[in-house]
Amino acid sequence: MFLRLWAFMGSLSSLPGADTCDIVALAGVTKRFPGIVANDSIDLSIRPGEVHVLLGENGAGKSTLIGMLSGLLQPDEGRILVDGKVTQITSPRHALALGIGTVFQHMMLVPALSVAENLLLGGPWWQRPRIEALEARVAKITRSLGITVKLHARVSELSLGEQQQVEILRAMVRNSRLLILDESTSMLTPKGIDELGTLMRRLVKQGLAIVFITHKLKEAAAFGDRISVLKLGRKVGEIPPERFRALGEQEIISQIVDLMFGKQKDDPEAVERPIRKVSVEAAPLLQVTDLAAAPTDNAPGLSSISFDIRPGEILGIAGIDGNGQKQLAEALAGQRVTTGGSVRLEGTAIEMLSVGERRQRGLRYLTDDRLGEGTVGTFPVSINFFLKQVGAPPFWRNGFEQRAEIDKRAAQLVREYDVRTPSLKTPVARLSGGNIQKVLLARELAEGAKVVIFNKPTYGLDLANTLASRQRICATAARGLAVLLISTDLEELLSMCDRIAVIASGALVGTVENVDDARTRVGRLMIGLAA
Amino acid sequence: MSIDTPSVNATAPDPTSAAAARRDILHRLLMTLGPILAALVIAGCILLAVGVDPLAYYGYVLEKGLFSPLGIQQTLTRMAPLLFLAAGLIVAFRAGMWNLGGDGQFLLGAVTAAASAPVFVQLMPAWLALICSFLIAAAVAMIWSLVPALLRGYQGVNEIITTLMMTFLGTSLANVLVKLVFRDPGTTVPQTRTLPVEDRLPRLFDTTITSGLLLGLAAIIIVHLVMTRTAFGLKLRIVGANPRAAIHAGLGVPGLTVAVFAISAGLAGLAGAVDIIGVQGNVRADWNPAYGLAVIPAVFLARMNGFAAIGFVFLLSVLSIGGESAARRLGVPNHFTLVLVSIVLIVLALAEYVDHRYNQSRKA
Amino acid sequence: MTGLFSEVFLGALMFGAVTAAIPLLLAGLGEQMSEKAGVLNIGIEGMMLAGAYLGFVGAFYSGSLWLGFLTGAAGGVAVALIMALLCVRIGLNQIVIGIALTLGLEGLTALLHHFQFSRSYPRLPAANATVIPLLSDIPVIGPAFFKHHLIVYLALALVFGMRYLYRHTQLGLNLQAAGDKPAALDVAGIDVIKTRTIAVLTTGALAGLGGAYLANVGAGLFIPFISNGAGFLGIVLAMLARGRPVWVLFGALLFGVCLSLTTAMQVAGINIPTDVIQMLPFLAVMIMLVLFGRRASLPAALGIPYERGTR
Amino acid sequence: KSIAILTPEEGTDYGWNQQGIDAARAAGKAAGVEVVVAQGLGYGDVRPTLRELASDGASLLIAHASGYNTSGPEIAKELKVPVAIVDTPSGLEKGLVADYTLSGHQGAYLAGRLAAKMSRSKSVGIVVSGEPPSWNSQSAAFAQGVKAENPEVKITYAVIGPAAYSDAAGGKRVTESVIASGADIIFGQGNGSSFGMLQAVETTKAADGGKVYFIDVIGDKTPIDKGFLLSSVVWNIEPVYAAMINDLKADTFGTKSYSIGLKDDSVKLLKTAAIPDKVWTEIQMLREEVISGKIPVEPVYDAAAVRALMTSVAQ
Ligand SMILES: Nc1ncnc2c1ncn2[C@@H]1O[C@H](COP(=O)(O)OP(=O)(O)OP(=O)(O)O)[C@@H](O)[C@H]1O
Ligand SMILES: Nc1ncnc2c1ncn2[C@@H]1O[C@H](COP(=O)(O)OP(=O)(O)OP(=O)(O)O)[C@@H](O)[C@H]1O
Ligand SMILES: [Mg+2]
Ligand SMILES: [Mg+2]
Repeated sequence: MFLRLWAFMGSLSSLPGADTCDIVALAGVTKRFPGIVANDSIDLSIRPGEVHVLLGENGAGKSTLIGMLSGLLQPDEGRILVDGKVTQITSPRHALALGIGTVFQHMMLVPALSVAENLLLGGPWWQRPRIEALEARVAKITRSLGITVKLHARVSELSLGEQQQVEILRAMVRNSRLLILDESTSMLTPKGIDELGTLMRRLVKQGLAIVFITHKLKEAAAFGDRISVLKLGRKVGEIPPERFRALGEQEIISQIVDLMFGKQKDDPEAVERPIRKVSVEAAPLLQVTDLAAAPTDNAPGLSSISFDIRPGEILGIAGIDGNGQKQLAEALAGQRVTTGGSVRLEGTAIEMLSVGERRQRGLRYLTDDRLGEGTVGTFPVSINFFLKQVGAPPFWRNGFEQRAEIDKRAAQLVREYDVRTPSLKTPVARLSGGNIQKVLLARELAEGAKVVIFNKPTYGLDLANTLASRQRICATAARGLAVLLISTDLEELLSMCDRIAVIASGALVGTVENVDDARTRVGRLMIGLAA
Repeated sequence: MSIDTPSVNATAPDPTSAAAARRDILHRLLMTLGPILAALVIAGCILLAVGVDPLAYYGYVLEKGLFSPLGIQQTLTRMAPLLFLAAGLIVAFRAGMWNLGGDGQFLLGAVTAAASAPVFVQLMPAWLALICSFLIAAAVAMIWSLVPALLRGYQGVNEIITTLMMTFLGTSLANVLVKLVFRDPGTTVPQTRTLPVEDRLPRLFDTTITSGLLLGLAAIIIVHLVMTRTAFGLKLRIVGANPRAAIHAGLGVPGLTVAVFAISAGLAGLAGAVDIIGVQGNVRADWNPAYGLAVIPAVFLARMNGFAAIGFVFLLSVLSIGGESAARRLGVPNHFTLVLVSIVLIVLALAEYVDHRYNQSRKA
Repeated sequence: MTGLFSEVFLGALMFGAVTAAIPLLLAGLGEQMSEKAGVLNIGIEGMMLAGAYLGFVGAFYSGSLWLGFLTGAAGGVAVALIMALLCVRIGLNQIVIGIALTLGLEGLTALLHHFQFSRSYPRLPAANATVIPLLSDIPVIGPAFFKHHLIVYLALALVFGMRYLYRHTQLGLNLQAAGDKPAALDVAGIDVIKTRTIAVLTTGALAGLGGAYLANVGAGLFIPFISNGAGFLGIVLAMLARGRPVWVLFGALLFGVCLSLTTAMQVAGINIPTDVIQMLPFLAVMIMLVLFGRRASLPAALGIPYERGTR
Repeated sequence: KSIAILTPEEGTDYGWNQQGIDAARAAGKAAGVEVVVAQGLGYGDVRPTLRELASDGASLLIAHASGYNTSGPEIAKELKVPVAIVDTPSGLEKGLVADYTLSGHQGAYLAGRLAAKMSRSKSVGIVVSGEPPSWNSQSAAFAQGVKAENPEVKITYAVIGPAAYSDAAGGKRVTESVIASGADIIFGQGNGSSFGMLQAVETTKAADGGKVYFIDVIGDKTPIDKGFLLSSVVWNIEPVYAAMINDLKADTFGTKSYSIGLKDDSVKLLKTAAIPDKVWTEIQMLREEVISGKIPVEPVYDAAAVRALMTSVAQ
């Protein structure tokens, strides 16, 4: 309580430029990893009453910076000041004690425990978990936030979006005075993002300091007070609050783009949808009829899913996360057992075929779970390009690995897809999210593709990579392939798809041609109204 | 042990890379010999405590395990079954399957070989008979591994439990087979018929080294190459490193699981067969050398690399042959060898860690 | 044959089953704790041997069984300390160290026994039983379950203590998190290394106690290799029980009863080769695995050392 | 010059290994030759040790375990060194391989008579840790002795487990069960586990509240007895080894099998204070009858046959 009050007073007296009121300040902080300087003498000040937005490409070093603030990593050089005093944040426990609460980019919940138990984690070990006290606190916080959480549900039963809410809630329950959100909007619906934004504004008014990491410039402009931009581990620019307030959204965005990419693009997110001609007469490449799958512990089932995709067409699947998108993708790819319906590729039924056989016939699936199933993290980048082709010529001949062949092609793909990696031998898990995604793109779009399923292809990617990925997807369709694009980002779907279907509770509730009023019609479908 | 520098340089086309390679080899040697030396010092303290001169002890270990013609022959002979076991473990561990049932598979392979070989040699040429015995020993061990394999592949039952249980069961079953089914009626001792010495695997040249050693070396090298150079090996490694990625990549994981168990158990069965057909000649009831337990850490320390595993198996053999002799000469109970092996394993593991740390800090 | 199976005999058989089950129970409960926290403790056989040896030494020289249990548990903890240091703190491979420790303690205890006891083979007097009034008068069940040394009742109480610990305490949550997602525990402000160390040391104490019971009560003496694979059975039990202490108890009793059954069948004069009979307990477990094996839910981070900030 | 003896376990077990080693030492001393002892070798492959002992100059290798009877003759032929093995009367080879098949069945028969005489409850137990031939023959002879003395006496037979040689806890547990089934005399055979049997006997009361007695085999556990040792079928192997050394000198090694028996006291029943003099005198008379052949005692080596015998006597 006292801390909060103090912070609140601090924010009142905070005058621009007065360093004394930083909650946390970084001075010349450097962090190295084998083969890479992830943070290069970074200066940063974080103040109460401000949302400090951190921007930067994939691999720019944002999460690394957060790691040092939350006690996970120790800086190699430089100092961290907390309340003006040089402080070594030795452990996450220490960070929590200092009032630094973090929502990490990767889920930090224990799947086997309930939400309540996760929130209670960290109490004195000899105690009984105080569920009642927690319930009261959570009720108070959620009421003011306008969200609901199922305290007694197991975390493994929640959707990713719900899990993210739990993590935010956890940081709140802890009475943090500095709240760090690392890409916390990536899993939220547009409505959820707005709510989170409102919440952030309310919290900073109460005197909290917030560090907010995002790849979406509009969010940065809408919710931020101060923006710092990282590039290749270095801080390349900062927009302080007074400038921030003086500028309009468009100007801010163009300033940021300046900082991040140099002067190139105007409004990067408003990509004009290239007009493709999809011939209506052409036979559908992919025909799905009445596809059904059984529900499992933590996923809804699928019921009577039907759609067609013609060559050159992009069909979007919109919907709130956790409504069966992943199950649909897996059922199509052959990774999930179906209980009925048919899937036809170029007219031949493939629902009985295995994953590998479907791939051979040209069905490709780009998963959203890059590290979990998309790659083998400890294997070199080069091998990961060919995970789905093991044994195929020319990379293997008579079952024997042709290392030269593999390395040659891998080097080519690295260049073509602009994968930033220290070397071909680097374990792929060491790459940042965006670069792993490029590896997957390169793999799935390789020769022989006819139908490609993209599941959240730009999730967690920075702007440049997002644009590049979208361009690839469009180019894929332009080559005459059929594309199924699953995304929770409505803008993305609207900017790329020919038609958009909406999925809810494992069923398609409607399909909309992407013309004029598509936005409102899809929106209506998503919130459960007729289109 | 010294390296002849000039001659190495003379043959090397590129002096700088040759120098680097030499430094690398030297480094590896240091990283292996250093810890062993440290382990010997620690174990030496225990010897001192019980009143035995450690230098004399180690002198005997080296002399009787390594440097005497007799000792080295025994050591190399001892390696044959261990190499097969190590090969089997490499396959399983690289594929992420904890096959801890090696002893049961080994014994069943041994019993099968012991039961079949003496019969076969009467029916067909010796070389063919031995091949047949090897094959059915491998087959029986494979079949024995089917239960854990199927349970793991299709039911997801953890294989540590099942293989441990199957090894308890397999040991008993091997006994039952020896006592009740394949028992040699010609003796009161419960054991199988004995394969005559002249029908066993030939010895190498004029020594007592069994040619099983060559088979074992071949097995482990082939396994190493398959695991690192072929598509099949890569598939297994994918299953081992990330089973979900394997499913995503369209690999038939259950099938591969069964294959891994079959190969791993088959090699363990061959280990049993090579010990019987190469050296022992028969299986006695209650015989269980429990080789598996010591080979498992050796394979890990070798990071599942076949060549490194050969080195560690060699080390184990030297210690066990030399240790036995030294213990007898100095009046230490033979159990001391176990202590020595244990200390060597722990210190090697520690040294590897220190080395790894050092490398990392140098790179950063 | 009916005469053979007198009440006294059946009582003694069941008593033997319980006595045989207690070391397995303690080992299983201990292993379960490690596994919950994400450490696969293959060295438990070594910890049992250390406990058996030191437990016997303590009881023999002090003349007090309780002191023996104490020294036995301490012996287990000493070995666990090495394991915790090497596997938890600096993250060495748990299987390598576990097996090395087992081999080492097999050798070391045999060595010490050789120099100390191999001429005299000292044996302890019978453990005095705490007879539970009334309950112990029930035929068969009474003498089987209610005439044991106090430590047996404590071991049984421990099962429910563990259950409470796992379900209703913060430490239980911490252990579970350490095994399932250590990074989440770490960022919640709990030291993963410390949590796992506590778990491993507890395992050592329980395994050591189990070994001490085996030597002091089960056998009344120490001889080399006395644990005879009990530690490995403990691992199997812990994995079968999937985190539930009561299941460990059932599993341990099942083994004990099967062992007694083999004796019963022999005493009844049923002419089956003993080797076949003796496969019984293992067969029972295998059949259970085949029938109910489904997906065993082991902790996600089992066997993986935790290091902060790596990915 | 020198003789060497190889044993699977340490020579401190008051049993098979100790008797072998002590006898070899005694025989060697008597003959003035050095004795090399290789103990605790386990039941695995002893070829390395055999070769090494031979190369160190041993002129006789005594492979003192039935597990060594395949490797022994092989090494004998390979290195032309005389080897003595056990339990293989068919394996004789002149100058190279001699056999000594030791069976205490005659002594065990007497032990059975003794047990039947002394049992208050008319119920005795046999507990073994495994079923090797030499133990089987003693178990069977013991049962025969019991039945010959008094067919009313009940016999309970129990095997602890497969390879349970070191399962002391198992030995105690099974022995306690057997005592609970009514036995007040236990005939026990088992290496490490026999100490568990002894402990059970010391700490468990018979059905009538009195002492349970233990009859041991092969060795003499008197030094560690606490007053519960009734007797033991003690083997003295020294005459065997002495004969071997003589045969070696006389160049007749490998022409005959050696054995032990009551006749020359190489098998004898241990007299303890627990045996009343009257009973002891009766036993001594029975001993004469066994020696003279008036009472025939045939060894039964096969485990299944032993069990069959037990079943028939148990009913
Ligand atoms: N534990 C680690 N070991 C080695 N390299 C690392 C480690 N953590 C991060 N890196 C490297 O440091 C660089 C910065 O990574 P970081 O995760 O901070 O990027 P980011 O800005 O958060 O990217 P993204 O937007 O993709 O999340 C990357 O090149 C990454 O590969
Ligand atoms: N860290 C790694 N994880 C997975 N696979 C790897 C890794 N490093 C290399 N590989 C792949 O493994 C195979 C060979 O690896 P490994 O290092 O065992 O071979 P190697 O060093 O050539 O062996 P050796 O020199 O002993 O013959 C190659 O396909 C290589 O691309
Ligand atoms: Mg990041
Ligand atoms: Mg990212």
